[in-house]
Amino acid sequence: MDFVQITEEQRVLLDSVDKLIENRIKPLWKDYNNTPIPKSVAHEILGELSQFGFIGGSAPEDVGGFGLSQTMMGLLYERLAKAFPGLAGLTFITSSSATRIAVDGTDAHRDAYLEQLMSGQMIACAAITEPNVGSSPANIQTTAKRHDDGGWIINGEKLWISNGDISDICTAIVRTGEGKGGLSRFIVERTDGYTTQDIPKMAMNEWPTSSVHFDQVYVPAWRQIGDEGAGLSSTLIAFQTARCYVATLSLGIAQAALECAIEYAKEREQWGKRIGQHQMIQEMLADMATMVDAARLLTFRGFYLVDQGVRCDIQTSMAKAYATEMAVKVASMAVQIHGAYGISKEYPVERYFREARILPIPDGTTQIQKLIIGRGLTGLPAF
Amino acid sequence: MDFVQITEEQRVLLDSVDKLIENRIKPLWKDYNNTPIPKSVAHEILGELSQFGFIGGSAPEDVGGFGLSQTMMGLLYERLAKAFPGLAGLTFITSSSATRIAVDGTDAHRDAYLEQLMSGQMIACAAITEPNVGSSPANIQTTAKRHDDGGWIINGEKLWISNGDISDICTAIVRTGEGKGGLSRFIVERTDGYTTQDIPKMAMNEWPTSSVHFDQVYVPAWRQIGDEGAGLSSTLIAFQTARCYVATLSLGIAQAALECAIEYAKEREQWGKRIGQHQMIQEMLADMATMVDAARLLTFRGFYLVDQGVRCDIQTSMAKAYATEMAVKVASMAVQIHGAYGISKEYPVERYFREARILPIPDGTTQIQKLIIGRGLTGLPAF
Amino acid sequence: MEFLKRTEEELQLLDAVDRFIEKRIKPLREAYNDVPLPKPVAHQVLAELAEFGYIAGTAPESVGGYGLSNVMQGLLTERLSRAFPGLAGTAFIHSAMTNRIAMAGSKKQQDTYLQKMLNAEMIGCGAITEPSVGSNTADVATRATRTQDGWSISGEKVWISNGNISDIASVVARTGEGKNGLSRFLVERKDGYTSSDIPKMAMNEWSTATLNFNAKVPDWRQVGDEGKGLQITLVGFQTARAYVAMLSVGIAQACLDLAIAYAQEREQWGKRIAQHQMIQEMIADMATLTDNARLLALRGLYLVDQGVRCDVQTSMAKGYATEAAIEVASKAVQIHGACGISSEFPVERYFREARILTIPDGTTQIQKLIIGRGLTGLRAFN
Amino acid sequence: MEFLKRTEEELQLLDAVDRFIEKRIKPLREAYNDVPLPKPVAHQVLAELAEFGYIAGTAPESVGGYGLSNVMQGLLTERLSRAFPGLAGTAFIHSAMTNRIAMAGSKKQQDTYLQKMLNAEMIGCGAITEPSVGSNTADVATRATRTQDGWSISGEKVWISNGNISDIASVVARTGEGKNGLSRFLVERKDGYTSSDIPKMAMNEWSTATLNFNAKVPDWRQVGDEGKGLQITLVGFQTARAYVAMLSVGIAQACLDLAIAYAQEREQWGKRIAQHQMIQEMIADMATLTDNARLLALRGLYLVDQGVRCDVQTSMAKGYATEAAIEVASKAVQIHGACGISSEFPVERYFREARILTIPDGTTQIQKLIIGRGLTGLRAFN
Repeated sequence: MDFVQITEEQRVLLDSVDKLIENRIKPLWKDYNNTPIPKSVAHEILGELSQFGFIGGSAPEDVGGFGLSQTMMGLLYERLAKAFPGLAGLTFITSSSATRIAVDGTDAHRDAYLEQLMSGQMIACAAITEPNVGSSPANIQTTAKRHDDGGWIINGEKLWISNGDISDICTAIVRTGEGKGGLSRFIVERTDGYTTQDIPKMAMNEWPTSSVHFDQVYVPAWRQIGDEGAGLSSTLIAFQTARCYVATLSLGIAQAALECAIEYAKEREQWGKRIGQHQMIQEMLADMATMVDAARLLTFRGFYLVDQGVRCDIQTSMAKAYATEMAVKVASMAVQIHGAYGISKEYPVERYFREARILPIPDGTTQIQKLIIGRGLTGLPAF
Repeated sequence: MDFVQITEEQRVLLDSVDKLIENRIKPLWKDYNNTPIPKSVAHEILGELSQFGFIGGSAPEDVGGFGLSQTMMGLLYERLAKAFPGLAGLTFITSSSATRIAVDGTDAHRDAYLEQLMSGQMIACAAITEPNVGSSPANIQTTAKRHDDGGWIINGEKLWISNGDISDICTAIVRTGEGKGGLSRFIVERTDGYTTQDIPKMAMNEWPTSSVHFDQVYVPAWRQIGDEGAGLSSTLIAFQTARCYVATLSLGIAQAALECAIEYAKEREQWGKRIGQHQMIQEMLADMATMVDAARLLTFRGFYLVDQGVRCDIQTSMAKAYATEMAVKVASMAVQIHGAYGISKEYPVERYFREARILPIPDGTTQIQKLIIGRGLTGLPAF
Repeated sequence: MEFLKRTEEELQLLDAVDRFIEKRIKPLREAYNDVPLPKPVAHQVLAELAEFGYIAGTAPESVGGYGLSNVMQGLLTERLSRAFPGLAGTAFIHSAMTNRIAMAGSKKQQDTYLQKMLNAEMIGCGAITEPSVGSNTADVATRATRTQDGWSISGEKVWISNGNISDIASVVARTGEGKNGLSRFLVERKDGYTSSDIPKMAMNEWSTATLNFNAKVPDWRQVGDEGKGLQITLVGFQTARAYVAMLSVGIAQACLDLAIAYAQEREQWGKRIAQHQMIQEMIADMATLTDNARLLALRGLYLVDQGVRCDVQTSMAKGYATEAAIEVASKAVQIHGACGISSEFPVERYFREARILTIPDGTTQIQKLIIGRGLTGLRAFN
Repeated sequence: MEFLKRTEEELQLLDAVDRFIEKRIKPLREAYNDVPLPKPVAHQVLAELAEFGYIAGTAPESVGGYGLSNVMQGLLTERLSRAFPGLAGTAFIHSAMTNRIAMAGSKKQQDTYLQKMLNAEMIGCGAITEPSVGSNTADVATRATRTQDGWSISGEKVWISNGNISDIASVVARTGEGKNGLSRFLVERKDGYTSSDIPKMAMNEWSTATLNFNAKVPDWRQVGDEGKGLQITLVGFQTARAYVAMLSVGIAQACLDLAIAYAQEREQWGKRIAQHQMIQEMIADMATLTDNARLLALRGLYLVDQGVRCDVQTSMAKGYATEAAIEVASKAVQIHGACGISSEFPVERYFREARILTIPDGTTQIQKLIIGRGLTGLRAFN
């Protein structure tokens, strides 16, 4: 990222991260190939990552964070995603829950969860989507009803919840009243009794996507985050940041695929010369590299604007839509450059291709992002 | 450009430029619609632009420049290109000649030409391409032969020379010896006897593209720039910067087309609502805006790297290839959003579309840029 | 392909057309470069084209036609468009009008106009679109009001192809409320309409005009039943889309031919540029786009010939072929390098011409909504 | 379209096939999800498919075939691929081998193998590609050396479709130097070859294997003349490309059908998602891509039926259709949202399957170079 200025201190941190990734993360990427990471392994590796700021690193130092900028977090995550995208996703979801609790939570919340989350001892998930809700959280049907003792009883089902099956705690948006303003947010512990089930998918099964079931789950009153009815609004703010992180996952995948393709093009021979000397191969590499860089610049502009505290839903939607679609194209071209090896399990590019295809879907599909951008540009909604 | 930090002083300069453009340049854009700007008008307007740094602004202050960064120059040119792309091109060619003379020239060259160029009194062109040369300057056939008095006699034809027909001086690359190292550069004045002819083109005829003829043209010895045989190498360095400027022209066009499309989408009604409320229109606007921003980020990264003095042929080729192709797509979508009005002469978008289509050709076609990127990535040439 | 197998007679016609285009049309192409075709020239050349079937080719022989299939007519259109797209457009519109009178006109209408249109003594246009209507014909505001002995028609029509050289217009006007309140009338210029050309990016040879109606016409000029004006139009749209697709195929094929010839000649880095992989890739993509477009368009025309409903298929043809032609023409410009943007070479003109055709007869976006509605049974507009 | 007009008999066959696929193939599709089809199952189902013409459909009735046109065979292939692409691939390869013996085999070869292949007692594969060869068949290194009573064949072949379930392989091996030093042999597994499957991203039901030859075969197993091994192959390539295109058409059509059904059912923001313009746009684009691919593939097969050279046209079909299927499948995933990437819905599997097919039988890039060479007469490779 030629365009982002970093300090000497940041450089030292990034160098240490590079070492961790080389020695620790890359072997894991091979070990857990499209199979769920066991919970014990996940706890351990999150514990190691947390020391470098991967979890809640952007939270203020007084609550145990590192006070890192989102830009710096982006640089960390791009590295992790390049080596192991599914793990980067798993970590990011935990990190964003930690950040939410640090920023929006009460002292009691922070005391109870923050240290455990930021040290990797607890894994978090955020439960918003429901079977018939899609991108329209206002239609949420999971309910929390007041118990006599002031606590709440939660009933309902959440779907497509990242980290669900491996989670220890879950921040859930549930209905406590009517309409858009009737949504509240609660911290629910696994021991409270929510159950989860993994949904197998085309790729990145290392990173569980799950259904989460609440069947008469009791949570005490102190676990509510923010005011009753404020569930949705505080979540919408986090969307901007989340889009940049998903874009970063795509960036990592695309960069890894590009590097594989360059290596392969330099080695493989065809018609008496290395295939990198064929114009059509160079054209593909040039297109790939240009798209990767364009996506990187859009993504880090997004982080930069988040750091500035300005509203940037247009810019972060651009980053998410462009980067996730870009990675599908780049990974597909990497497969193509590898020829038959590209579709074999022997080389990593087929895995990158499947992983890349996941990301234009979550956190708002490409189509939703475009409608957000379009609304921002015209001032008119088309949905 | 959210990502570029500018100083208060720079902000003041940009604001004054905005006023000049509004009052002075926009009317000109209407007056000279695909017809050559008369030489007298060009001199006058270049004189005005020069006061804001548009000509040789990046040259050091001790030779009359403003010491502006290329990034700052890029911000200036993006504004000019958005209002009048052909004029931006005409100005840029003069500016880059002035910069070359300031940087590579002798004191005699600077004394003779710099003030006149930087005040708009002289218009320059740079003559490299020849009928059978294309992107391969090593094949240049125009010759300079030593005259008895130590001067040179130039013979030959140059083709596709920007500014040629309106130029007062011409820096020409000509052959003084064999092979790649046998090329030298001379400053030739119009009064020395070179002749020019405009080549009509699809758009941007305001900005002449010409053939330049040297028929026994005598130039004195002091007009040589750099050492004999150093013609090509000093030119190649300038290519990096030039690519960013061409990208900036495309950016300006695309941004203008995007703004027209947004305005139109907000006003025009169809099926009982404004067309901006139709999803397919919003999708086009979102794609356009994303591509414009990606191109802007790639372009300004290029300027930034040029400012850092590092080699950046990969990055500037990315900027040139992506931005120029982007502008064709964006302008075409702007036409499409305008429907029948889009192809009519009544709205400006058909003009933007034709102008945009010019720019993937000069200063190295998109294909050449891709081969430069591919060579940089693989270390292997495919041409 | 079977539908490309031509009878001996058809092959002879195509050969004759090729010769005619070479001798007569190509010089015209040079003579009228993006300037309106003068009306006398238009009358003359349309009359000559009529002899090859361009005007009433598909009409039955009983009314002066040639009984050609629409597939065959499409092949004729492609050939003419390759050489001179704007003229092919002019002929197509005049032909569509002529055919409509031949098919839907009353005896009196046929007796009065058919011969004059067949020999291009009169040039026709179809006047539907209005300033605030776009592709939504139901919103037509031009009114036809009953007079003692006929109708008084007033209103403004825009973007009317052939408008400025037309002698007669087939006008959709409002005679009642709503969708079923539209009727169609034949209005002669001397009945009271005026026209003015709208300058455009390219194809100014082919008039696109604003028409102002302040006309009185006798009763017998109404075409079809009152209130059925729109119905006739919708059927015509299907066919028109396939022909516009063929105009684009002609442009694409011309660009492909030019690009191949240039790539075979031009040298760079010591070899012909056609020997560079990226050039061959562009040529291969161009050829595939062009063949796709032609196959879709011919399938559409074939289905029209079969008399079956084919709005999905003809919308595919129109949407795809017009976009493909832009892509093909743009690649042709690119292969030509600097020569590609020069007005001294033909490709920049084809490129601008190609850009026009994604707009008329329903934009690409409209075609997609028609296809989507056909496939899902659900509307995403209105 | 005329070439889609089927005889009554053909229509009956297609109907029967549809019923068979519904009952027999769809359950198989579910049972073998990205795991190799066990050899006994393959023998059984290929024998059943043979009765519908899938194996020797285009062979003359005299040698046990059905005398179907390649166009008709292509339609059969599309139907099977829609339901189960990997099985359609398996059948296609076995069929190609069977046809080759039927067309180019000696009397003795036909007598020995044809019946066993027609009833799928033996499964065939074609062994051409080698590790460092790619699509450049002239570099084959597998050697066939003369022995007293025949040939000794040794070498490695890679990416051999059907390899791991094959009983017999048609092997291209070197018997001399250069391009004309290649010959073709029928080698049975028991003559001495072993195989191992190469796991891949999708379609593991359809074996792709490495074959190691250390085999002795008698003289009569040579197919065609010595030194003509490549020539037979190049002719086969042309046809194979059109069939691979049809495999992709099947995948694309399946995805289109699934996407339409989903879009008609699923609701968002109070309406069916098919009522959103961006969804309709995707569906319209998918349908157009699919129809283009089918038209190009059928034209290719039609030209094969005519016996004319059609490498440009079949390369267009293969290059376009395989890329189009990826695009169509990716849009189907997108329309399904989160369900699209879930293994519980069928589209993610089709998407991975589609991604395979731009590689075998010449990558998209190779197809473009073939098209470019055909159009310009100049080579941009070698």
